[in-house]
Parts: sequence; structure tokens; C-alpha cells
Amino acid sequence: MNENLYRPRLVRITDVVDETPTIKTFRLAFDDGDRPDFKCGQFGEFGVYGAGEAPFCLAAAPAHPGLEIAVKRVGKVTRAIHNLNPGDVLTFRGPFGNWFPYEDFKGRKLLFIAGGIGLAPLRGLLWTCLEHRADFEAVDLIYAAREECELVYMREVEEFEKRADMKVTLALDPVCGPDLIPGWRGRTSFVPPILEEERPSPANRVVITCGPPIMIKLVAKSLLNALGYEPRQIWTTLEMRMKCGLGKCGRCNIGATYVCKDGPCFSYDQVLAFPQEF
Amino acid sequence: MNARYYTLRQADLPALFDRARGDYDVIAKRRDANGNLCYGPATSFADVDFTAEQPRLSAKACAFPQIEELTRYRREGRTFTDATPAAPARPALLFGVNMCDAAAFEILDKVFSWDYKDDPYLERRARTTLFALACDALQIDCFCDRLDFPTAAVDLIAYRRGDDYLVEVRTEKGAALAEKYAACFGPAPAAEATGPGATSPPAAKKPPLLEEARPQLSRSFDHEDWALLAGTCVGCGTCTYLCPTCHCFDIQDEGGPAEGRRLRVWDHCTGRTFTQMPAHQPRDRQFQRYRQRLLHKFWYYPERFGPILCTGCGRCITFCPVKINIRELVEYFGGLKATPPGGARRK
Amino acid sequence: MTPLNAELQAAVRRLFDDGRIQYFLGYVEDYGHTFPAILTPASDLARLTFDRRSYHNLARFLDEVRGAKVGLVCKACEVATLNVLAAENQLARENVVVVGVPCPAMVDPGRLNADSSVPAGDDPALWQEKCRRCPERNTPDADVFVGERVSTPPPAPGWPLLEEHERRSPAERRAWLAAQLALCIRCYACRLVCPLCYCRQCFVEDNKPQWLDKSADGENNLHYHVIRALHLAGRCIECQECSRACPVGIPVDLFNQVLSRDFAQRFGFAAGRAPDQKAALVDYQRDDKEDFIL
Amino acid sequence: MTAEEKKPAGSWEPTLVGFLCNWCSYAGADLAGTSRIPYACNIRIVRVPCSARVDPLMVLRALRDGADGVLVSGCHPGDCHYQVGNLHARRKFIALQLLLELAGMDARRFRVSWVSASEGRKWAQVVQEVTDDLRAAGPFPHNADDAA
Repeated sequence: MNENLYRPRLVRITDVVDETPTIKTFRLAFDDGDRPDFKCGQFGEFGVYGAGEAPFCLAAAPAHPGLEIAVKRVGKVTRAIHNLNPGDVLTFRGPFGNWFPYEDFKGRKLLFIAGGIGLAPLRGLLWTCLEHRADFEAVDLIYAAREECELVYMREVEEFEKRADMKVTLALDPVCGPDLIPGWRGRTSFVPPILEEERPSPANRVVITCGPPIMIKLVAKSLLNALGYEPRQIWTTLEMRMKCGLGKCGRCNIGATYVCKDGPCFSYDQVLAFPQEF
Repeated sequence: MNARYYTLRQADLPALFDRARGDYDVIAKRRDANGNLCYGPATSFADVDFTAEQPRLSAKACAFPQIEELTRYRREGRTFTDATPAAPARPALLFGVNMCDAAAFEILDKVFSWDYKDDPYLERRARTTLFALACDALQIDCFCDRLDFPTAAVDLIAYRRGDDYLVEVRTEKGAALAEKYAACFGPAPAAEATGPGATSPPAAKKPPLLEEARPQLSRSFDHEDWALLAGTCVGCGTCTYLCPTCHCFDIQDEGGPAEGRRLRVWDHCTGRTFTQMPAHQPRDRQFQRYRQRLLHKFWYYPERFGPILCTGCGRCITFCPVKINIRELVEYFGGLKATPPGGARRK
Repeated sequence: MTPLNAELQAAVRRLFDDGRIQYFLGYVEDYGHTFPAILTPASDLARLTFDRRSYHNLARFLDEVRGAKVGLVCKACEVATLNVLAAENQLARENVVVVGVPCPAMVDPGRLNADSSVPAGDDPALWQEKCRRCPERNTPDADVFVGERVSTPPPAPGWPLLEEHERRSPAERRAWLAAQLALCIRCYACRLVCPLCYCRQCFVEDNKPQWLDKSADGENNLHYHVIRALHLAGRCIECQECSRACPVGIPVDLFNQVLSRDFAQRFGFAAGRAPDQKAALVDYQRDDKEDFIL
Repeated sequence: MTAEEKKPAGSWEPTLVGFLCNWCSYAGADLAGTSRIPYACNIRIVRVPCSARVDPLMVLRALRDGADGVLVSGCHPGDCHYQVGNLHARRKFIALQLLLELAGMDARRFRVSWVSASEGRKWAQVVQEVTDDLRAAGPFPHNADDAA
């Protein structure tokens, strides 16, 4: 075989940004400038030769040059990526998976709900929507994390907060306690109580959420049961261990669904139809 | 193409083998270091066991080896050079493969060629000719009489006729082989010149077939007996690694930062690490992992691709350290049978 | 049904009815095989059996019913396992009811008839190797004993498989092992059937550092089997489940045997004798004998 | 690296990896150095807190990653900084030695020594002896008794 789908392209790191003590943003560019087209919500297999590869969502808007990924240092591959500097190369295969139905969102009120590093998969879409703000009736964000040091992209979130055409709610887990976080300007609450207090009406609204599986499940439960949303109004992106990205390796299956091919973006009516193990 | 029939005399087998060796990499049944039957490269007909007995591992490695090099890399300063290995040039012949192992390839072709084309698999697959030897009888654990696997992609099938064989040529690939070695193939007896006679295996199918379990299986996910009946699963990879149709894999780098290989290696969904993510384990208990394997074979895969992901070879029962019986469980959870195996049941 | 099985089924029914146990780990016979099963008060006990194919070490399945009151059929193999687990604080002995049986010696699975039935006769050649070394056929320390006690034949001396290997020269040993380990597909059945390999994360799963490549090649396989044996050093009770489970027939417990035999000779140690026994590798003597340290 | 690539090309020198306990053997090696006692320079030293810290996995991994032999060195029995670490280690190494012997590995490739902080001379002798043995044994995994 001369070329195959498993042979990666090499992509060069142009910039590294420390987001939190364990999360770094890597900005990437192809030496030949030939960046593949992608859509908001897709992912790629990024890796370091010698350590392996792992799936990361493409965290920048497609209209922006290059690629961007947010990498949390948790394992062998992510540790190897964290050790790299601008000028080093990563292996890249992709883009893979489906994307958010951006066109269908136009004219509607969008509420983004992100938990921790779960903002990364939504960030490309969020920026795209903000850059075409007039196409949407509302673009709001609830951004929560377990601790302050798990909030990513805070420079950008601060910009969002200054915008008049966007409502931003920040929240940390109540276990942190308001007295434990001096100077915290946001709330200390899980997301469902915030939703149930502010009661964003389901009329013409789409909620796009990503975070730890437990957060996604509780947010959806709250929206469906307490606020009267239809499952089709909720979109999420599932992160499974997508190893091949090609719908072959069997690792990301939930029932007959290959998350890496049919997902990772799903509306919640699809999610509810899965065998409940994710 | 329409099937053609020939007689292959036992006495001509060695000659056929030797000639094929000139043109193909021949994989046949032989004995391993412990005297157990295995599929492996054969260089002499004297080493070949041309029997219908079942080798321990299936033949899937011919197209889907346990370890396969995807790329080979070498560091050059701050970047890398890499290359994919050259495909094997010679065609391969699976000489005397069991029907259940041969049929598996057609099932695997589906997943490896839907949407993205899996080049490493498909290139090996394309070069492989399947010459099957039909079984005479079912072994204790096998159950191909209970399911309906596809056989259209099996190139040649030999049916035992006394000391000799009736050979059915079913594909262009098979015809090419039969024409090339025409001297070894005589005309079929008149009674079987257009098809094998009534006594021919494969065995008659016994309903209800396992395919019929799917409607009920697809409602069994939350059945409370999974935890008991699959609770003895130890989580090893025996069933998946021996299975002709299990195809899950991992991609791993081996070597160092300076040079090495990116490999595809078999992996097993029954193992603890298969779906383990840093902060999340979707299938935390062992019975969930076993359930995944079973439902993938008999519900998810047919829903997606048509055929069930099983050819009834029975290896996963014979070699399961705790003798979990997939056929029994499909029947029970699929509503084809009222009582669970072993009498275990939670009320 | 054999009288033993009738008695066993009645005893287990009593344990359930008296509320002494919530689960029972036993062997059931179905579809031509005998295999382990987790039984509940609602289970049909008619298939509960103890026969010469009851070689699986049932202590392996205690983890699945952790925290519950559980009874299990115990051969001497299981009792020794329970002792090691207790010594390592892995077992709440008060939650476990040991149902003892007279063990008829297990049949080597490779010697079963083609239909998986037990061959006639009681030729020791049919037994699993461990059974020829067995010092006690009647379950020691049983809470409940069913069936008639049997006499234990004198244990056969020696370690035939190990001694055969030791007659090989180093080069022959390497060649023999290379041929064996070339068969290994790293399914990890040997580690996963072991009731004493209870680590939540095994070294083979580590990836920081990654001790072992996923490739099943000769050197990786050798290192795996050496380290597996080392992690069982002074703990292995020689139930030989690892070898029995191997789908390609590698006698993997050879590595365990060499340690068991040597520790017995060198330290007078045998694993699993008592629930408070200290394992050989967490113990030491000031004058431990060795002849290779410079 | 395969045996082929590593086969002596005239001037092959063995690589010896030493795992040295911080308190005795590392100090002993230091003393050998400051005392300017000449010995083979083939050893690459890894300092560990105690000989008991040496996991057999490290020994095997060193051999797999290119070492031709491994030497573990600690305090003499009775002198352990942690009282009994080396006594535990001794049993562990007995077990490892038995398994390597069973596997047909050349016994010269895995060695253990007790060297105290004052035994600079003994350290030099041990390393010299182990290195000379490895020279005779040849590159790992090639074996002197391999046919051809």
C-alpha cells in the first residue's frame, strides 16, 4: 500500500497557550498551507510519533486559519503533546465525524452550556455564530467548571462578558463554596439549578451542550423535565475513545452507532434512543 | 458467475498444493509447537492437515493480522519522515479453510469497506483466494446449523466424496485457480455436475435461526439477568481473538521518539481498558462488556450491515475459560428459549 | 443425579432458606459442559453439580459479588486461595460460607472425550497435574461439608513438567520457550482467570511508563510471563487455572512452578496454608540463602 | 536493536546498566571515582533510593532497550538505610534469577552485589568483573551458546 487512511499528515505547532495548569491550547498550521476544510463539531486524530494518537475536537472556527486543539494532560499521548513547543510537529488525521447543523440554527436563540474543557468542542461554533451574530436571535453562554482552574479560554470569555448582545453566566461547583474562591464573580451552583431559576423558555431555542457525561445528562434532564424542552432542541457532542475515526475499530460504538462517523454531534432524541451506556 | 463443479482426487492434492505454491503464498492447516491445529504458511504438503477439524485461531489474520504496521517513522530534526509499508506482492491462497472461517471474510468486508475504505485490510483481502473444505459434522460447541452466514465470497468449496472431493467453483477468482491448475481437476460425476447432491454439507439449517433473535435482543439491554449470566466473564480476549469475525483494534506506537512504528493491533471489547477514558468509563462492569460483544454481533452489526457478526464456529465457547455460551445467551435474551443456561436467574 | 450433587443442592437450598447467603458460587452442568455460575435464591439449583470438570477456581468470582454474603463450593484449591486473599486483606471471611466436598481429582481438559464428557476410569494419567501433587482431597476448614470423605492417595513426588524443562540446556530452553511464546496471543486469559491477580490496574495496562508493548512478540511475551509469575511469587497456590485457560495450550504455570518449588526448598514456604500467613516476598530472614550475589 | 545490528564489529563494547542504592553503593562508586581507582567505563548508573526500589520490570526493560547486562547494587545485609529493604530485595532477586534461569537467559546478564560506601575498591572490582563477563557473553540478545 502506498497511501492509506491511517497514514497521518504532519502539522506544525505555531503557538502554545497555557489555559490552565493542565490544559494547553495548541495552534497548528500545515507547512504547505493546505488545510483541509472542516465544519464546526468535527474532530481529528492528533498524535506524537512514539507516543500514539488520540481524538481532539477542532476547537477553532473553520473561517479562522490553521487548526486549534485544547489538550488536557491526562495520559501518555497528551503528556507527549504537552512536552512540545512551537516548531515541533504533530501527526494529524481528519477531519472526521459529523457537525452541528449550523444552517438549521439560523434565526433561533442559541444557548451554549459548557462544562470545563467541554467548551473546546463548542468554541468553533460559538465563534462562528458570534461572527454572524445578526443571523441569530440570541447567543448566550452558561460556562461551568468544577474549579476555577478548570475554566479554559477565559480571555475570550471575558470578551464575551463585555458584549451587549450576549448573556454569559459563569458557575463553579457549590462544593468550592463562595468563601473558598475569593473574588469569584460568577455563581457557585451546578448548571440545572441555574436553568431552573432563570427558566430560558423553549420557544425557538436550541441548547448546545458539552461537558462531562454526568453534566450533559443532568442538563438534559432538567431541560426536558423541568423546562419543557423537546429532545430535538438539545444538541450535544459525545467524546468516546475514537481510535480510528473511520468507523472501523469498534471502540466508540454506542449500540449500532459509530460515534466517530455518525457523531460526535447528536441531537438529544438520538441520544435517548441509544442503549444507555456512554 | 454460475458455479462449476469438478472432481479433485485425493491423489492430486499434493500436486495442486505444489503448483499453487509457485503462484501463491499458501496458508493451510498445520500443527503448531504443541501439536494443536493452526492456520499458517505451509511450504510442504507433508506438513499440511487437509482436514475439516477446526484450528484454534480463525483465519482472519490473513487479511487482519494481529499486528500490522501502518507507518514507520523516523525523526529528522524537529519533524519526521514516515512511510507506509509495501503491500505483499504475491497473492495468497487459503488452502482448506473451514467454511465458518471463509464466510467470515464477506461479513468483515462490510465494515472495512463501508464509507472509508480500509486499505490495509482490503488490499490483503483482495489478494486472498478462499479455498474452503466443507465440514462433515458439527463439533460439540459449534452452531453453524443455527445461523445463515453468507458464502457468496468463498471462491472454491471442496466437499468430501469418499476419498476424493467434489469442488464447487463459485467466483472468478476460484475459476482462475481451477483453470490454472486444470490438470488437477477432473470432471464432476454426472449426478453432481450441476450441484452437490442431497447428502452434501453444509448441514441443513435448524430453526429458529439466531438471526431471528434480533427483535427481542434489541429490547433486552436492560434485562436484569445480564449481570448474572455474563457475571462470570473474566474479561480476557480469548473469545475475540479466536473469533473469525471480531475485528476491533487499537492503534499504538512502538519504538522511541527517534524511530519506530505505528501499529494496528487486535483489541477486545471484553477488556477493561477498551473504553476507559481518563475520567469516564462507559462500561464499568464486566457483564456490560460481555453484553457489548454479544449485542454487537447479533443486534448492532446486522442492524448496520446486514449479516450477523458470527459464523457459529463455537471457538468462543470451547476456549472460554468459564464456558460462557454465546448461542445459549442469544437464544435466552433473544426470546428463542425460555430458560437461561445453567438455571441461573434473578427473580 | 449423583448422591453428592443431591446433597450439595439440598445444602445450598438450606443456606439460601436460612438467609446465610445471598449468592452461591458453584458449578452447573449444561450444554455438555460444567462451568462456574453465580446463583441466587431464585435460581434453579437442579443443574448445580460438582464433578471432575469442576477445575475452575471459584474464588475468582468473589469480586463479582463483593460485599454480599456468599457461599461457594471449595476444593482444597479454593481454600488455599481464600487463605491468601484473607492474608492480603482482600476477603471478609465472615461473609463467606465454605462448602466443602470430597474432590475426585480433576480431569485434564485436554483428556476429555470429544463430546466433552469425562473419560471412564480413574487413571492418574487423566488428572490435571496439580491433582497428582494434591496433599488433601477433602476440603479443609469447611463450614459445611457435603458428601463422604475420601482418602487422599499419596502425592506424587516431583514436578515432571518443570524437571523436563530443566533437563534442557539454556539454548534449548530459549528455543522451547520461543516456540511456546510465539503462540501467545496476549489474550491475558492466564492473568484474568487467576483469583490472585486482583489488581485493579495490571502492569500490562500501565502506559506511564508503558512497560509492555501491545505487540504480541517473543520478547514482550516473555517479559509478560516472567513478571506475571513474579507478581505471584509466594502467593500462587498452584491451581493451574492459568495453564488450563490458555487457548493456545502454553503451560504458562511453568514459571509459577519454579518459584513454588524453590521457595518450598529454600524458605520452607508454601502459599495459602493459613489465613494469617505472610507471603514469601513480604517476609525475609537475615540469613536467606543465595549463591549469586557478589 | 536486533542482535544482527549489534553484533561485534571489531570494537564492540558492552553496555551495563547499574541500579545503585543511594546510601551505600552509589557512595561506594563515588569513592571509587574520587580515589581514582581505574575500572571499566561501560556502566551507566541509575541512582535509586534502595535496592528494594528496583522493580524487576526495570531490569527487563533495560535489557529490552539496549543494555547487555544489568547490575543492581545495594547495602550489605544488615546495613540497609531503611533497616530491611535489601533483605526484601534479596528475595525478589532470587525469584527473578530463578525465572531468568528458567528462560535460559545467560546468568551473566543480571547481577546483584552488596557494596558499602567505604568499598570503592570492591565496587571497581565488581564492575570490572561484570563487564568482563559481558564481553565474554557478547551483545544481548545474541547468546554465546546460540548455534551459528
